[in-house]
Amino acid sequence: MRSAIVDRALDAASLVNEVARQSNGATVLFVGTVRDVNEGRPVQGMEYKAYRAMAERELADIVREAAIQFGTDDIVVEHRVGTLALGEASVVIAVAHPHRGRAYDASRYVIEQLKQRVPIWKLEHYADGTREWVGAAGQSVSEQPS
Amino acid sequence: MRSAIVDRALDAASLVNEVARQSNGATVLFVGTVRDVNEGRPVQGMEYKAYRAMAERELADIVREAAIQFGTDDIVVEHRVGTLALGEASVVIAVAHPHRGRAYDASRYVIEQLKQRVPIWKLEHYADGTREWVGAAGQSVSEQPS
Amino acid sequence: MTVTVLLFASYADALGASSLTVELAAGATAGDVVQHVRALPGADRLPPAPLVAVNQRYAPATQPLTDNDEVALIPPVAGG
Amino acid sequence: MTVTVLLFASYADALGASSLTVELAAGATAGDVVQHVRALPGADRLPPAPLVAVNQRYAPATQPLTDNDEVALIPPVAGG
Repeated sequence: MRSAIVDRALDAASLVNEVARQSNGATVLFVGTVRDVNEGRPVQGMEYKAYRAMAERELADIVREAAIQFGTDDIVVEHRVGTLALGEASVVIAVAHPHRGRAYDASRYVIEQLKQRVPIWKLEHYADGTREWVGAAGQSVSEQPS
Repeated sequence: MRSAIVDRALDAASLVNEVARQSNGATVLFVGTVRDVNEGRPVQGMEYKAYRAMAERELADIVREAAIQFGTDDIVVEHRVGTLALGEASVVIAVAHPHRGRAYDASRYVIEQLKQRVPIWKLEHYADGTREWVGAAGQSVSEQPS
Repeated sequence: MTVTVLLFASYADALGASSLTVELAAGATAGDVVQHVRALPGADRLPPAPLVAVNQRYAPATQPLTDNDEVALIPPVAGG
Repeated sequence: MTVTVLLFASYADALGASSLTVELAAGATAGDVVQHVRALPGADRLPPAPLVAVNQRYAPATQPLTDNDEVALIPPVAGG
Protein backbone atom coordinates (compact mmCIF):
# COMPACT_ATOMS: atom_id res chain seq x y z
CA MET A 1 0.00 0.00 0.00
CA ARG A 2 1.20 3.48 -0.84
CA SER A 3 -0.07 7.03 -1.07
CA ALA A 4 1.48 10.24 -2.31
CA ILE A 5 0.89 13.87 -3.17
CA VAL A 6 2.74 14.53 -6.42
CA ASP A 7 3.56 17.45 -8.73
CA ARG A 8 3.55 15.53 -12.01
CA ALA A 9 1.07 13.93 -14.37
CA LEU A 10 -0.51 10.76 -12.98
CA ASP A 11 -0.06 7.42 -14.71
CA ALA A 12 -3.09 5.24 -14.01
CA ALA A 13 -1.66 2.19 -15.78
CA SER A 14 1.40 2.09 -13.54
CA LEU A 15 -0.80 2.14 -10.44
CA VAL A 16 -2.85 -0.74 -11.81
CA ASN A 17 0.38 -2.69 -12.31
CA GLU A 18 1.51 -1.81 -8.81
CA VAL A 19 -1.47 -3.55 -7.18
CA ALA A 20 -1.47 -6.58 -9.49
CA ARG A 21 -1.00 -9.94 -7.79
CA GLN A 22 -2.02 -13.44 -8.84
CA SER A 23 -4.12 -13.91 -5.72
CA ASN A 24 -6.31 -10.95 -6.72
CA GLY A 25 -9.28 -11.56 -8.98
CA ALA A 26 -10.49 -7.97 -9.16
CA THR A 27 -8.88 -4.60 -9.71
CA VAL A 28 -10.84 -1.35 -9.42
CA LEU A 29 -9.31 1.87 -10.65
CA PHE A 30 -10.77 5.29 -9.95
CA VAL A 31 -9.57 8.31 -11.90
CA GLY A 32 -10.80 11.80 -11.05
CA THR A 33 -10.36 14.29 -13.88
CA VAL A 34 -10.84 18.03 -14.35
CA ARG A 35 -14.28 18.68 -15.81
CA ASP A 36 -15.11 21.42 -18.28
CA VAL A 37 -18.15 22.54 -16.27
CA ASN A 38 -18.79 22.90 -12.54
CA GLU A 39 -22.23 23.82 -11.25
CA GLY A 40 -23.13 25.21 -14.63
CA ARG A 41 -20.05 27.40 -15.06
CA PRO A 42 -17.61 26.67 -17.89
CA VAL A 43 -14.19 25.79 -16.48
CA GLN A 44 -10.86 26.25 -18.26
CA GLY A 45 -8.46 24.72 -15.78
CA MET A 46 -7.81 23.98 -12.17
CA GLU A 47 -5.13 24.69 -9.62
CA TYR A 48 -4.76 22.22 -6.76
CA LYS A 49 -3.03 23.25 -3.55
CA ALA A 50 -2.35 21.03 -0.56
CA TYR A 51 -1.26 21.40 3.04
CA ARG A 52 1.23 18.86 1.99
CA ALA A 53 2.57 17.35 5.21
CA MET A 54 -0.93 16.91 6.58
CA ALA A 55 -2.41 15.75 3.26
CA GLU A 56 0.19 13.01 3.02
CA ARG A 57 -0.52 11.95 6.58
CA GLU A 58 -4.32 11.88 6.15
CA LEU A 59 -4.04 10.02 2.86
CA ALA A 60 -1.76 7.42 4.44
CA ASP A 61 -4.26 7.04 7.31
CA ILE A 62 -7.15 6.54 4.89
CA VAL A 63 -5.29 3.88 2.93
CA ARG A 64 -4.37 2.08 6.14
CA GLU A 65 -7.98 2.20 7.32
CA ALA A 66 -9.20 0.81 3.98
CA ALA A 67 -6.61 -1.97 4.09
CA ILE A 68 -7.81 -3.08 7.53
CA GLN A 69 -11.52 -2.62 6.85
CA PHE A 70 -11.58 -4.35 3.45
CA GLY A 71 -8.77 -6.84 3.83
CA THR A 72 -6.20 -5.98 1.20
CA ASP A 73 -2.81 -4.28 1.21
CA ASP A 74 -3.00 -3.73 -2.54
CA ILE A 75 -4.12 -0.10 -2.45
CA VAL A 76 -2.25 2.77 -4.07
CA VAL A 77 -3.36 6.40 -4.25
CA GLU A 78 -1.78 9.43 -5.85
CA HIS A 79 -3.19 12.96 -5.76
CA ARG A 80 -1.71 15.57 -8.01
CA VAL A 81 -1.23 19.24 -7.08
CA GLY A 82 -0.37 22.24 -9.25
CA THR A 83 -2.06 23.51 -12.40
CA LEU A 84 -4.09 20.99 -14.38
CA ALA A 85 -5.69 21.27 -17.79
CA LEU A 86 -9.18 20.02 -18.62
CA GLY A 87 -9.35 16.25 -18.76
CA GLU A 88 -6.16 15.75 -16.76
CA ALA A 89 -6.25 13.36 -13.80
CA SER A 90 -6.17 14.92 -10.34
CA VAL A 91 -6.44 11.67 -8.38
CA VAL A 92 -5.90 7.99 -9.13
CA ILE A 93 -6.85 5.16 -6.79
CA ALA A 94 -6.00 1.55 -7.60
CA VAL A 95 -7.28 -1.30 -5.44
CA ALA A 96 -6.91 -5.03 -6.02
CA HIS A 97 -8.55 -7.76 -3.97
CA PRO A 98 -9.32 -11.46 -4.33
CA HIS A 99 -13.03 -10.52 -4.60
CA ARG A 100 -14.69 -7.72 -6.51
CA GLY A 101 -17.18 -6.50 -3.88
CA ARG A 102 -14.46 -5.50 -1.48
CA ALA A 103 -12.32 -4.00 -4.24
CA TYR A 104 -15.18 -1.65 -5.16
CA ASP A 105 -15.95 -0.86 -1.53
CA ALA A 106 -12.34 -0.09 -0.65
CA SER A 107 -11.99 2.16 -3.70
CA ARG A 108 -15.16 4.02 -2.77
CA TYR A 109 -14.05 4.37 0.84
CA VAL A 110 -10.76 5.95 -0.17
CA ILE A 111 -12.28 8.56 -2.50
CA GLU A 112 -15.09 9.48 -0.10
CA GLN A 113 -12.74 9.87 2.84
CA LEU A 114 -10.23 11.74 0.71
CA LYS A 115 -12.89 14.27 -0.26
CA GLN A 116 -13.92 14.75 3.36
CA ARG A 117 -10.60 14.86 5.15
CA VAL A 118 -7.53 15.48 3.03
CA PRO A 119 -6.49 19.16 3.11
CA ILE A 120 -6.42 19.91 -0.59
CA TRP A 121 -8.12 22.88 -2.24
CA LYS A 122 -8.83 23.76 -5.80
CA LEU A 123 -8.94 27.10 -7.49
CA GLU A 124 -11.18 26.88 -10.51
CA HIS A 125 -10.26 28.98 -13.52
CA TYR A 126 -13.47 29.92 -15.29
CA ALA A 127 -13.89 30.67 -18.96
CA ASP A 128 -14.89 34.25 -18.10
CA GLY A 129 -11.45 34.87 -16.58
CA THR A 130 -12.42 34.73 -12.90
CA ARG A 131 -11.12 32.22 -10.38
CA GLU A 132 -12.70 30.80 -7.28
CA TRP A 133 -11.78 28.39 -4.51
CA VAL A 134 -14.15 25.45 -4.79
CA GLY A 135 -16.27 24.76 -1.73
CA ALA A 136 -15.55 28.12 -0.15
CA ALA A 137 -19.14 29.15 -0.93
CA GLY A 138 -20.38 32.09 1.12
CA GLN A 139 -16.93 32.97 2.40
CA SER A 140 -15.39 32.63 -1.03
CA VAL A 141 -12.75 35.00 -2.25
CA SER A 142 -13.18 35.65 -5.94
CA GLU A 143 -9.98 36.55 -7.67
CA GLN A 144 -9.34 38.39 -10.87
CA PRO A 145 -6.85 36.65 -13.14
CA SER A 146 -3.34 37.92 -12.56
CA MET B 1 -20.89 2.73 -25.60
CA ARG B 2 -19.50 -0.54 -26.86
CA SER B 3 -19.22 -4.18 -25.83
CA ALA B 4 -17.40 -7.13 -27.33
CA ILE B 5 -16.35 -10.72 -26.84
CA VAL B 6 -12.74 -10.96 -28.01
CA ASP B 7 -10.06 -13.61 -28.55
CA ARG B 8 -7.04 -11.47 -27.71
CA ALA B 9 -5.40 -9.93 -24.66
CA LEU B 10 -7.36 -7.04 -23.16
CA ASP B 11 -5.89 -3.55 -22.98
CA ALA B 12 -7.39 -1.72 -20.01
CA ALA B 13 -5.65 1.57 -20.79
CA SER B 14 -7.21 1.79 -24.24
CA LEU B 15 -10.69 1.30 -22.75
CA VAL B 16 -10.04 4.08 -20.26
CA ASN B 17 -9.07 6.35 -23.15
CA GLU B 18 -12.16 5.32 -25.05
CA VAL B 19 -14.53 6.64 -22.36
CA ALA B 20 -12.57 9.84 -21.65
CA ARG B 21 -14.43 13.08 -22.24
CA GLN B 22 -13.97 16.54 -20.76
CA SER B 23 -17.48 16.58 -19.34
CA ASN B 24 -16.68 13.51 -17.20
CA GLY B 25 -15.14 14.00 -13.78
CA ALA B 26 -14.86 10.34 -12.82
CA THR B 27 -13.69 7.18 -14.53
CA VAL B 28 -14.07 3.76 -12.93
CA LEU B 29 -12.26 0.79 -14.41
CA PHE B 30 -12.92 -2.79 -13.38
CA VAL B 31 -10.49 -5.53 -14.38
CA GLY B 32 -11.24 -9.17 -13.63
CA THR B 33 -8.17 -11.40 -13.65
CA VAL B 34 -7.48 -15.12 -13.39
CA ARG B 35 -6.71 -15.98 -9.77
CA ASP B 36 -4.23 -18.59 -8.64
CA VAL B 37 -6.71 -20.15 -6.21
CA ASN B 38 -10.44 -20.83 -6.39
CA GLU B 39 -12.33 -22.16 -3.39
CA GLY B 40 -9.08 -23.36 -1.91
CA ARG B 41 -7.82 -25.24 -4.99
CA PRO B 42 -4.63 -24.07 -6.70
CA VAL B 43 -5.38 -22.98 -10.27
CA GLN B 44 -2.92 -23.01 -13.17
CA GLY B 45 -4.99 -21.42 -15.91
CA MET B 46 -8.45 -20.89 -17.25
CA GLU B 47 -10.30 -21.54 -20.47
CA TYR B 48 -13.26 -19.26 -21.24
CA LYS B 49 -15.93 -20.37 -23.68
CA ALA B 50 -18.92 -18.33 -24.80
CA TYR B 51 -22.17 -18.85 -26.64
CA ARG B 52 -20.87 -16.01 -28.65
CA ALA B 53 -23.88 -14.63 -30.52
CA MET B 54 -25.96 -14.61 -27.35
CA ALA B 55 -23.14 -13.36 -25.13
CA GLU B 56 -22.62 -10.38 -27.43
CA ARG B 57 -26.32 -9.64 -27.39
CA GLU B 58 -26.67 -9.90 -23.59
CA LEU B 59 -23.59 -7.79 -23.03
CA ALA B 60 -24.91 -5.11 -25.38
CA ASP B 61 -28.24 -5.18 -23.52
CA ILE B 62 -26.51 -4.77 -20.16
CA VAL B 63 -24.47 -1.82 -21.37
CA ARG B 64 -27.58 -0.18 -22.80
CA GLU B 65 -29.45 -0.73 -19.52
CA ALA B 66 -26.58 0.79 -17.54
CA ALA B 67 -26.41 3.78 -19.87
CA ILE B 68 -30.11 4.51 -19.35
CA GLN B 69 -30.16 3.77 -15.63
CA PHE B 70 -27.03 5.73 -14.71
CA GLY B 71 -27.06 8.43 -17.34
CA THR B 72 -23.88 8.01 -19.35
CA ASP B 73 -23.04 6.64 -22.79
CA ASP B 74 -19.39 6.34 -21.85
CA ILE B 75 -19.36 2.63 -21.05
CA VAL B 76 -17.12 0.08 -22.75
CA VAL B 77 -16.84 -3.62 -21.90
CA GLU B 78 -14.68 -6.37 -23.34
CA HIS B 79 -14.74 -10.00 -22.25
CA ARG B 80 -12.00 -12.30 -23.43
CA VAL B 81 -12.48 -15.95 -24.38
CA GLY B 82 -9.92 -18.69 -24.98
CA THR B 83 -7.09 -19.89 -22.77
CA LEU B 84 -5.79 -17.42 -20.18
CA ALA B 85 -2.77 -17.60 -17.91
CA LEU B 86 -2.80 -16.63 -14.25
CA GLY B 87 -3.03 -12.88 -13.75
CA GLU B 88 -4.37 -12.23 -17.26
CA ALA B 89 -7.49 -10.10 -17.61
CA SER B 90 -10.72 -11.89 -18.54
CA VAL B 91 -12.97 -8.83 -18.44
CA VAL B 92 -12.46 -5.08 -18.52
CA ILE B 93 -15.21 -2.52 -17.87
CA ALA B 94 -14.57 1.20 -18.26
CA VAL B 95 -17.21 3.75 -17.24
CA ALA B 96 -16.92 7.52 -17.21
CA HIS B 97 -19.50 9.92 -15.82
CA PRO B 98 -19.66 13.55 -14.74
CA HIS B 99 -20.07 12.31 -11.13
CA ARG B 100 -18.29 9.52 -9.30
CA GLY B 101 -21.25 7.88 -7.54
CA ARG B 102 -22.94 6.96 -10.77
CA ALA B 103 -19.67 5.89 -12.38
CA TYR B 104 -19.13 3.35 -9.58
CA ASP B 105 -22.76 2.22 -9.65
CA ALA B 106 -22.80 1.73 -13.41
CA SER B 107 -19.54 -0.25 -13.28
CA ARG B 108 -20.93 -2.46 -10.54
CA TYR B 109 -24.19 -2.97 -12.42
CA VAL B 110 -22.37 -4.15 -15.53
CA ILE B 111 -20.18 -6.71 -13.75
CA GLU B 112 -23.01 -8.08 -11.58
CA GLN B 113 -25.37 -8.46 -14.53
CA LEU B 114 -22.60 -9.92 -16.67
CA LYS B 115 -21.97 -12.60 -14.07
CA GLN B 116 -25.66 -13.44 -13.86
CA ARG B 117 -26.72 -13.38 -17.48
CA VAL B 118 -23.96 -13.54 -20.07
CA PRO B 119 -23.51 -17.10 -21.37
CA ILE B 120 -19.82 -17.59 -20.73
CA TRP B 121 -18.28 -20.56 -18.96
CA LYS B 122 -14.88 -21.23 -17.58
CA LEU B 123 -12.95 -24.45 -17.38
CA GLU B 124 -10.49 -24.22 -14.54
CA HIS B 125 -7.17 -26.00 -14.97
CA TYR B 126 -6.02 -27.10 -11.54
CA ALA B 127 -2.46 -27.61 -10.41
CA ASP B 128 -3.17 -31.33 -9.91
CA GLY B 129 -3.90 -31.73 -13.63
CA THR B 130 -7.70 -31.95 -13.44
CA ARG B 131 -10.12 -29.51 -15.05
CA GLU B 132 -13.59 -28.47 -14.06
CA TRP B 133 -16.33 -26.21 -15.35
CA VAL B 134 -16.79 -23.49 -12.74
CA GLY B 135 -20.27 -23.23 -11.26
CA ALA B 136 -21.36 -26.63 -12.56
CA ALA B 137 -21.21 -27.91 -8.96
CA GLY B 138 -23.26 -31.03 -8.36
CA GLN B 139 -23.77 -31.68 -12.04
CA SER B 140 -20.14 -30.97 -12.83
CA VAL B 141 -18.19 -33.01 -15.32
CA SER B 142 -14.63 -33.38 -14.18
CA GLU B 143 -12.22 -33.87 -17.01
CA GLN B 144 -8.79 -35.41 -17.15
CA PRO B 145 -6.25 -33.28 -18.95
CA SER B 146 -6.10 -34.16 -22.62
CA MET C 1 -40.26 -28.82 -37.73
CA THR C 2 -36.51 -28.88 -37.30
CA VAL C 3 -34.61 -27.02 -34.60
CA THR C 4 -30.92 -26.77 -33.82
CA VAL C 5 -30.05 -27.51 -30.19
CA LEU C 6 -26.83 -26.03 -28.82
CA LEU C 7 -25.03 -27.46 -25.79
CA PHE C 8 -22.20 -25.82 -23.88
CA ALA C 9 -19.61 -26.52 -21.21
CA SER C 10 -20.64 -29.29 -18.80
CA TYR C 11 -23.80 -30.05 -20.82
CA ALA C 12 -21.80 -30.56 -24.00
CA ASP C 13 -19.42 -32.84 -22.10
CA ALA C 14 -22.31 -34.82 -20.61
CA LEU C 15 -23.90 -35.50 -23.99
CA GLY C 16 -20.71 -35.72 -26.01
CA ALA C 17 -21.97 -33.13 -28.51
CA SER C 18 -22.11 -29.36 -28.81
CA SER C 19 -24.93 -29.27 -31.33
CA LEU C 20 -27.89 -31.50 -32.23
CA THR C 21 -30.50 -31.31 -34.97
CA VAL C 22 -33.89 -32.34 -33.64
CA GLU C 23 -37.25 -32.98 -35.35
CA LEU C 24 -40.30 -31.90 -33.39
CA ALA C 25 -44.07 -31.94 -33.95
CA ALA C 26 -45.77 -28.67 -34.85
CA GLY C 27 -46.63 -26.66 -31.73
CA ALA C 28 -43.61 -27.91 -29.76
CA THR C 29 -42.20 -25.66 -27.02
CA ALA C 30 -38.76 -24.97 -25.56
CA GLY C 31 -39.72 -27.35 -22.74
CA ASP C 32 -40.29 -30.13 -25.27
CA VAL C 33 -36.72 -29.72 -26.46
CA VAL C 34 -35.51 -30.08 -22.90
CA GLN C 35 -37.53 -33.29 -22.47
CA HIS C 36 -36.15 -34.61 -25.72
CA VAL C 37 -32.56 -33.90 -24.76
CA ARG C 38 -33.03 -35.29 -21.27
CA ALA C 39 -33.97 -38.65 -22.77
CA LEU C 40 -30.59 -38.92 -24.53
CA PRO C 41 -27.70 -41.02 -23.17
CA GLY C 42 -25.59 -39.01 -20.68
CA ALA C 43 -28.34 -36.49 -20.01
CA ASP C 44 -28.87 -37.77 -16.49
CA ARG C 45 -26.08 -35.36 -15.57
CA LEU C 46 -28.22 -32.38 -16.63
CA PRO C 47 -30.50 -30.69 -14.08
CA PRO C 48 -34.28 -31.31 -14.44
CA ALA C 49 -34.97 -27.79 -15.66
CA PRO C 50 -31.93 -26.18 -17.28
CA LEU C 51 -32.10 -22.59 -18.48
CA VAL C 52 -33.08 -22.33 -22.12
CA ALA C 53 -32.49 -19.67 -24.76
CA VAL C 54 -34.38 -19.48 -28.03
CA ASN C 55 -32.68 -17.55 -30.81
CA GLN C 56 -30.15 -16.10 -28.34
CA ARG C 57 -32.71 -14.90 -25.80
CA TYR C 58 -33.56 -16.52 -22.48
CA ALA C 59 -37.00 -18.10 -22.84
CA PRO C 60 -39.55 -19.88 -20.64
CA ALA C 61 -40.27 -23.59 -21.11
CA THR C 62 -43.69 -22.67 -22.48
CA GLN C 63 -42.29 -20.70 -25.41
CA PRO C 64 -43.59 -22.09 -28.73
CA LEU C 65 -40.97 -22.84 -31.35
CA THR C 66 -40.94 -22.38 -35.09
CA ASP C 67 -39.01 -24.14 -37.81
CA ASN C 68 -35.23 -23.49 -37.80
CA ASP C 69 -35.19 -22.00 -34.31
CA GLU C 70 -31.90 -22.15 -32.41
CA VAL C 71 -32.50 -23.58 -28.95
CA ALA C 72 -29.64 -23.49 -26.44
CA LEU C 73 -29.43 -25.23 -23.08
CA ILE C 74 -27.53 -22.84 -20.82
CA PRO C 75 -25.46 -24.26 -17.94
CA PRO C 76 -24.86 -22.01 -14.91
CA VAL C 77 -22.89 -19.10 -16.35
CA ALA C 78 -19.47 -18.18 -14.98
CA GLY C 79 -18.22 -15.18 -16.89
CA GLY C 80 -16.23 -12.29 -15.45
CA MET D 1 4.99 30.53 23.65
CA THR D 2 5.32 30.90 19.91
CA VAL D 3 3.23 29.03 17.38
CA THR D 4 3.23 29.05 13.60
CA VAL D 5 -0.20 29.60 12.06
CA LEU D 6 -0.75 28.30 8.53
CA LEU D 7 -3.46 29.67 6.26
CA PHE D 8 -4.61 28.14 2.99
CA ALA D 9 -6.74 28.86 -0.05
CA SER D 10 -9.58 31.33 0.66
CA TYR D 11 -8.31 31.95 4.21
CA ALA D 12 -4.85 32.88 2.95
CA ASP D 13 -6.45 35.20 0.38
CA ALA D 14 -8.66 36.80 3.04
CA LEU D 15 -5.75 37.60 5.36
CA GLY D 16 -3.17 38.23 2.66
CA ALA D 17 -0.73 35.76 4.23
CA SER D 18 -0.12 32.03 4.16
CA SER D 19 1.78 31.89 7.43
CA LEU D 20 1.88 33.91 10.66
CA THR D 21 4.01 33.68 13.76
CA VAL D 22 1.93 34.30 16.86
CA GLU D 23 2.87 34.79 20.52
CA LEU D 24 0.46 33.29 23.03
CA ALA D 25 0.24 33.04 26.80
CA ALA D 26 1.08 29.71 28.41
CA GLY D 27 -1.97 27.41 28.47
CA ALA D 28 -3.36 28.76 25.21
CA THR D 29 -5.54 26.44 23.11
CA ALA D 30 -6.22 25.94 19.41
CA GLY D 31 -9.38 28.00 19.93
CA ASP D 32 -7.29 30.92 21.21
CA VAL D 33 -5.37 30.91 17.94
CA VAL D 34 -8.65 31.09 16.04
CA GLN D 35 -9.77 34.08 18.15
CA HIS D 36 -6.42 35.76 17.57
CA VAL D 37 -6.59 35.30 13.81
CA ARG D 38 -10.23 36.36 13.64
CA ALA D 39 -9.28 39.74 15.11
CA LEU D 40 -6.90 40.46 12.21
CA PRO D 41 -7.86 42.67 9.25
CA GLY D 42 -9.64 40.68 6.54
CA ALA D 43 -10.63 37.89 8.90
CA ASP D 44 -14.30 38.84 8.75
CA ARG D 45 -14.40 36.60 5.68
CA LEU D 46 -13.52 33.56 7.79
CA PRO D 47 -16.29 31.47 9.36
CA PRO D 48 -16.77 31.79 13.16
CA ALA D 49 -15.38 28.32 13.85
CA PRO D 50 -13.03 27.12 11.12
CA LEU D 51 -11.56 23.61 11.27
CA VAL D 52 -8.18 23.54 12.96
CA ALA D 53 -5.24 21.17 12.76
CA VAL D 54 -2.42 21.05 15.27
CA ASN D 55 0.81 19.50 14.04
CA GLN D 56 -0.95 18.09 10.95
CA ARG D 57 -3.84 16.48 12.83
CA TYR D 58 -7.39 17.76 13.08
CA ALA D 59 -7.87 19.07 16.63
CA PRO D 60 -10.71 20.43 18.80
CA ALA D 61 -10.72 24.10 19.85
CA THR D 62 -10.00 22.97 23.40
CA GLN D 63 -6.68 21.37 22.51
CA PRO D 64 -3.83 22.88 24.57
CA LEU D 65 -0.80 24.07 22.62
CA THR D 66 2.87 23.90 23.32
CA ASP D 67 5.75 26.02 22.13
CA ASN D 68 6.54 25.71 18.40
CA ASP D 69 3.30 23.97 17.53
CA GLU D 70 2.11 24.26 13.95
CA VAL D 71 -1.53 25.37 13.93
CA ALA D 72 -3.39 25.34 10.61
CA LEU D 73 -6.78 26.82 9.81
CA ILE D 74 -8.38 24.45 7.34
CA PRO D 75 -10.91 25.83 4.81
CA PRO D 76 -13.54 23.41 3.43
CA VAL D 77 -11.45 20.80 1.60
CA ALA D 78 -12.01 20.11 -2.07
CA GLY D 79 -9.60 17.38 -3.13
CA GLY D 80 -10.34 14.59 -5.55
